[in-house]
Amino acid sequence: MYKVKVFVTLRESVLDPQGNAVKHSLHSMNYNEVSDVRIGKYLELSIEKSERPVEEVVKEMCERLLANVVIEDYRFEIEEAVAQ
Amino acid sequence: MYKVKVFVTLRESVLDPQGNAVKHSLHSMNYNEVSDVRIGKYLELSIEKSERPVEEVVKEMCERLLANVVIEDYRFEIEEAVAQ
Amino acid sequence: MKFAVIVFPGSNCDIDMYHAVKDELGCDVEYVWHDEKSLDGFDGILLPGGFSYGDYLRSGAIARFSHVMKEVIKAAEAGKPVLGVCNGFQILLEAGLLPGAMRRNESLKFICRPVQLKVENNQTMFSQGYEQDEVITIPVAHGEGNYYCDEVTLASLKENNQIVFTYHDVNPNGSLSNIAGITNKAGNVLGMMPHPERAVDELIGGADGLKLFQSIVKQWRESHVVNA
Amino acid sequence: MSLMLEPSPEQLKEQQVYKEMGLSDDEFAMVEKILGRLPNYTEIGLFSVMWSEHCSYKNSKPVLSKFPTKGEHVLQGPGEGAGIVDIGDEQAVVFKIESHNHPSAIEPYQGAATGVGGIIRDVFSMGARPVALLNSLRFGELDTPRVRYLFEEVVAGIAGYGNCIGIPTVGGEVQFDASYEGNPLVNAMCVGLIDHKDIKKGQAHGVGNTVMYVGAKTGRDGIHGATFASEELTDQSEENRPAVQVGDPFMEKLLLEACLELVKSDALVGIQDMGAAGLTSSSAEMASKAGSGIEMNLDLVPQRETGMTAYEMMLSESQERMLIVVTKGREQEIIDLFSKYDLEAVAIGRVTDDKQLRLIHKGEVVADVPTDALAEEAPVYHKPSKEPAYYREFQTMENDIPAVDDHKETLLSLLQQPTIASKEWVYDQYDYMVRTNTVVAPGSDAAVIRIRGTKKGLAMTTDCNSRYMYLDPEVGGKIAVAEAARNIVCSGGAPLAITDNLNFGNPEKPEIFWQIQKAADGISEACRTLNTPVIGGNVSLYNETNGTAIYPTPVIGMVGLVEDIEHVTTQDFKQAGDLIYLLGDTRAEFGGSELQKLSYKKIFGQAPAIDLTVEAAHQAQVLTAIQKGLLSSAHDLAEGGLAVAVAESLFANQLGAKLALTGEATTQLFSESQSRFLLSVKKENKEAFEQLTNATLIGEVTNEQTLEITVNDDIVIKEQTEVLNKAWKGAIPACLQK
Ligand SMILES: Nc1ncnc2c1ncn2[C@@H]1O[C@H](COP(=O)(O)OP(=O)(O)O)[C@@H](O)[C@H]1O
Ligand SMILES: [Mg+2]
Repeated sequence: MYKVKVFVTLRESVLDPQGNAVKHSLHSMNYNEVSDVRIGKYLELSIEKSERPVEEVVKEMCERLLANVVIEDYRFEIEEAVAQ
Repeated sequence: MYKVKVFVTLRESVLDPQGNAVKHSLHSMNYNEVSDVRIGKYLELSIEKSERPVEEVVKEMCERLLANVVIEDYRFEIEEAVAQ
Repeated sequence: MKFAVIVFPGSNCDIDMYHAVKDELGCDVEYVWHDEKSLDGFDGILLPGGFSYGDYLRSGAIARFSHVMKEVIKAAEAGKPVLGVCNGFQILLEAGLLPGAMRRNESLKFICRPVQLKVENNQTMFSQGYEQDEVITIPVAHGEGNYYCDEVTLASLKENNQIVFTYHDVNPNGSLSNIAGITNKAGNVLGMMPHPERAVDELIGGADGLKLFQSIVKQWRESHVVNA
Repeated sequence: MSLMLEPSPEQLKEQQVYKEMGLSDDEFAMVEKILGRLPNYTEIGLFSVMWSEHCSYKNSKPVLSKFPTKGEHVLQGPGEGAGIVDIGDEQAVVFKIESHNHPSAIEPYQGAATGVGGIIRDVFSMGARPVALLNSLRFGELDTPRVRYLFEEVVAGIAGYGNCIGIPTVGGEVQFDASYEGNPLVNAMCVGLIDHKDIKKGQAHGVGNTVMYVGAKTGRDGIHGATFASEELTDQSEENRPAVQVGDPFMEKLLLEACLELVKSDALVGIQDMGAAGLTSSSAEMASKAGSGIEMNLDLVPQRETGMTAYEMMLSESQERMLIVVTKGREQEIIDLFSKYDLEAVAIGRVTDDKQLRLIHKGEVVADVPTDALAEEAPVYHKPSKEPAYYREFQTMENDIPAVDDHKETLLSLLQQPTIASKEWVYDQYDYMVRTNTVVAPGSDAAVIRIRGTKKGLAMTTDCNSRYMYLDPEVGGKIAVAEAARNIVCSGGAPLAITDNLNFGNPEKPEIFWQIQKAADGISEACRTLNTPVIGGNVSLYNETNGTAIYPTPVIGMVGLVEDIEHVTTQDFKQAGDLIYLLGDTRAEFGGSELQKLSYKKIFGQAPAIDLTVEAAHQAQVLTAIQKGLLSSAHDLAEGGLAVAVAESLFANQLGAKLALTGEATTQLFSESQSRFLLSVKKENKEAFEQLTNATLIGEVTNEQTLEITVNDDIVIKEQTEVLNKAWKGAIPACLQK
């Protein structure tokens, strides 16, 4: 079993309306020290071992479904979990 | 300057319709090795140094705005960034 | 001419599309379930609005993997008219039939209201019934209609006259260059956020959308007379 | 949670564990007597939810029994998922309203969303296709960040669910008052259409038939939600609350389509949604209504989490689930039907003849209790009632006319009161057009949707002025029904029936119970006079924060029939030259009015008087005039009186109006006297119209885009339509910008 964490973020060149809105809210709450906010997705997947290397599987899932590479970047971390 | 990464995830007993839908979709794409998907938010904040310890500020922002503590848990990582 | 209205789990404007074609346009139309294996026998493909798969993850992201999408791609390649409205547009983007991607509305809120559109190109099979630069009123109803593409793509959309509709006066969602609807290079696939099928009856929301459907039929008839 | 050892029956009794679940000592003794033994933990859990106010109406039953529930067109009154009224052509309309107040106070987005999801299930569990949604909302004043947050999130939650499932949200109301600050109200109403032959009931008939579970899996969410809804909110509520339910409108869309296919199958015997008290109430009620029993094997219940106990499964309020009973032997058809929609349908039990609800878990009987005891035999309490001192005092007050020195400025201020201001900010977020049947969208009096394939339409509205309710609940109750009917009539509909949502404070306080009784008296009388029976509703009590109750708020949801869609009328003036009439008498009545609140920052005195016979006569005149095609527009006079109603009629078509009134200016402009209508009439219809009604000609629609009002020949208001419009439209967005 693997625990996989996937981070999907908007590409830098793409404006992030949600991040902007949160930044504004934080400023109006007087957190003026916050100079930038970007919001992305965080996915936790549990994946059973299979024949294919898990990196390859995760990368493919990211490219095909989990991220939209037109506007998003992704990265992931894989941990081997101890079976329960 | 700090780079702060905030992870917001749904609490354990709380239903995750998004995660479910993605899991089903992955199965129908034949990624049958995926046994669970949970989807949360990932925020990257840039924060200037101020009088208050940054941990304290981030925790407060999470409690007040970034996470909805009724249904979500959060955790964060703080990195000191080199000024550009 | 016979149309298919593709129904994904979570589509909810399928019935509106169906009635627009059947009752107001007077053409044959059938619902086609997302796991259908063939679209042979249909001359035009309509992808309706709604929340396919709840719009979970990203709108349109999951729907593009359904069986029927392979057939939609085939139909598009064969030159059949393919119209995606709202969620249908989002699916076409995710499927790569149209360039670009959708972001959440700038206001971060769902918006439902009639808006004014400008016809930027009346030389497509979808827009020939309108005057060039005509301003028409069609409703929008979406939370993610903020169209984005990179500069190179935008330049080529402009160069090839692929931008068919833009928002006139007020841009409701922050889309790039006020884009409301675009075609592919070949001009037979149109994606648009506003709902022409909700504007086919004076009683309900005006009738400015009807000409779009009539344009498709006119073009089809002409090409089939020539080919006959 | 699952690892915690459940207390034994003896411990339950000794340590009074039942009290934490909301049962009293007497109630526990009743349970012991019914069973003839001590109940175990699971069993006492079943009783505690079924005997909560939310499920049993133990405090409100004596009041509800006053309502007229029968009528020539009523096919189904209170007692099922939703009420049903015949509309001819073998069709019927199905509707019901329900509250989700406490969940929304804790988690406004999900609370509101799941409220919408729940009421939709009530309607399609009858076999009806939901065709429209409405809501009625109350918040504190928009001047604190918390209230603004609640308001924004509740609206987003309603939008999120309704838009995704694809049922248009066509109407509703929102009011703001300090009494709701800690306890907002979120009432959702759903309207459906059905062919008579498809009507289904929640009954478990036929011994040996199979009980099936369909829809989402069960998790630990919402355990004890019904009990939670039957308590006051306190500062501790945050800790006591059950795991919040998250709605999945996508799942519900699939469930809806599957169930509507299911009701066409003759294998279906009964169907009921798992709402409050989930599996417990659906199984016990279905069996009790059919005079049967049900035995279920809980091991078979689809579970989202591991290690769930019987208690947890039975009390979970996970959303998007239904319980159905099908003819024995035909389970596979049902499984196939649901699997087409990617849904699970699982046989979990059978109908028995012993009138017991018997639950088996891991091979053991974990509960065995009479279904009637759960569903029917909750104790009924006749609470003491006492007239509040404030009421006595208010009744002795003279009608006071607030001092106004600049009527134009006052009108502008009134237009900016959030309760009066445009609600566009709200309904812009609702997909009110999906399914392309919405003929009158939000923004006019009642919404109207057409019925495809006929020339008919349905008009619908929710209404309640809770300030009048507070000053005088009986008069306020009459006004709430009358106002709803007025809105229906203005849109061209004939009122059919109502559903009501009784939102009140703690009924254990005699003054609150008095409010409930008086409101019900007023509602009942108005329903009799206006011929709109009560076909269903919902009760939400204990709406208090730290001991302070909300204003009494019995929301009325009403549906009317538009015989011919051609008759549909809106409130907007249509063209210059039309004559403007006022129907109804204006008196100096300011108790509970917007002007009183604006002037004194509080309300007092008597509510406006209402004569139901006059009301009925005026409504009949307006409806007849509409049906004869004599009216260009019709608008009821409500908050803010005549001046506000006239202003609102100008905006859509950017017209102007010149009015000439006589009498005391403040009264003429801002009084909230009842039973009044603002009507506009084409000049050529003048005579025909005047023969029909006793309305007074007060002015004319103009092209000048200015509102000009003279009283006794003095100009008291002169302002550009655009300025009025900006004030009215901009008010709520401006409040939210702060
Ligand atoms: N205020 C009311 N007026 C009339 N009928 C009511 C009222 N409150 C509840 N009822 C009726 O009592 C029955 C049980 O209500 P309820 O338990 O809320 O239904 P559900 O199980 O669908 O939630 C319903 O038929 C409902 O219409
Ligand atoms: Mg009204």
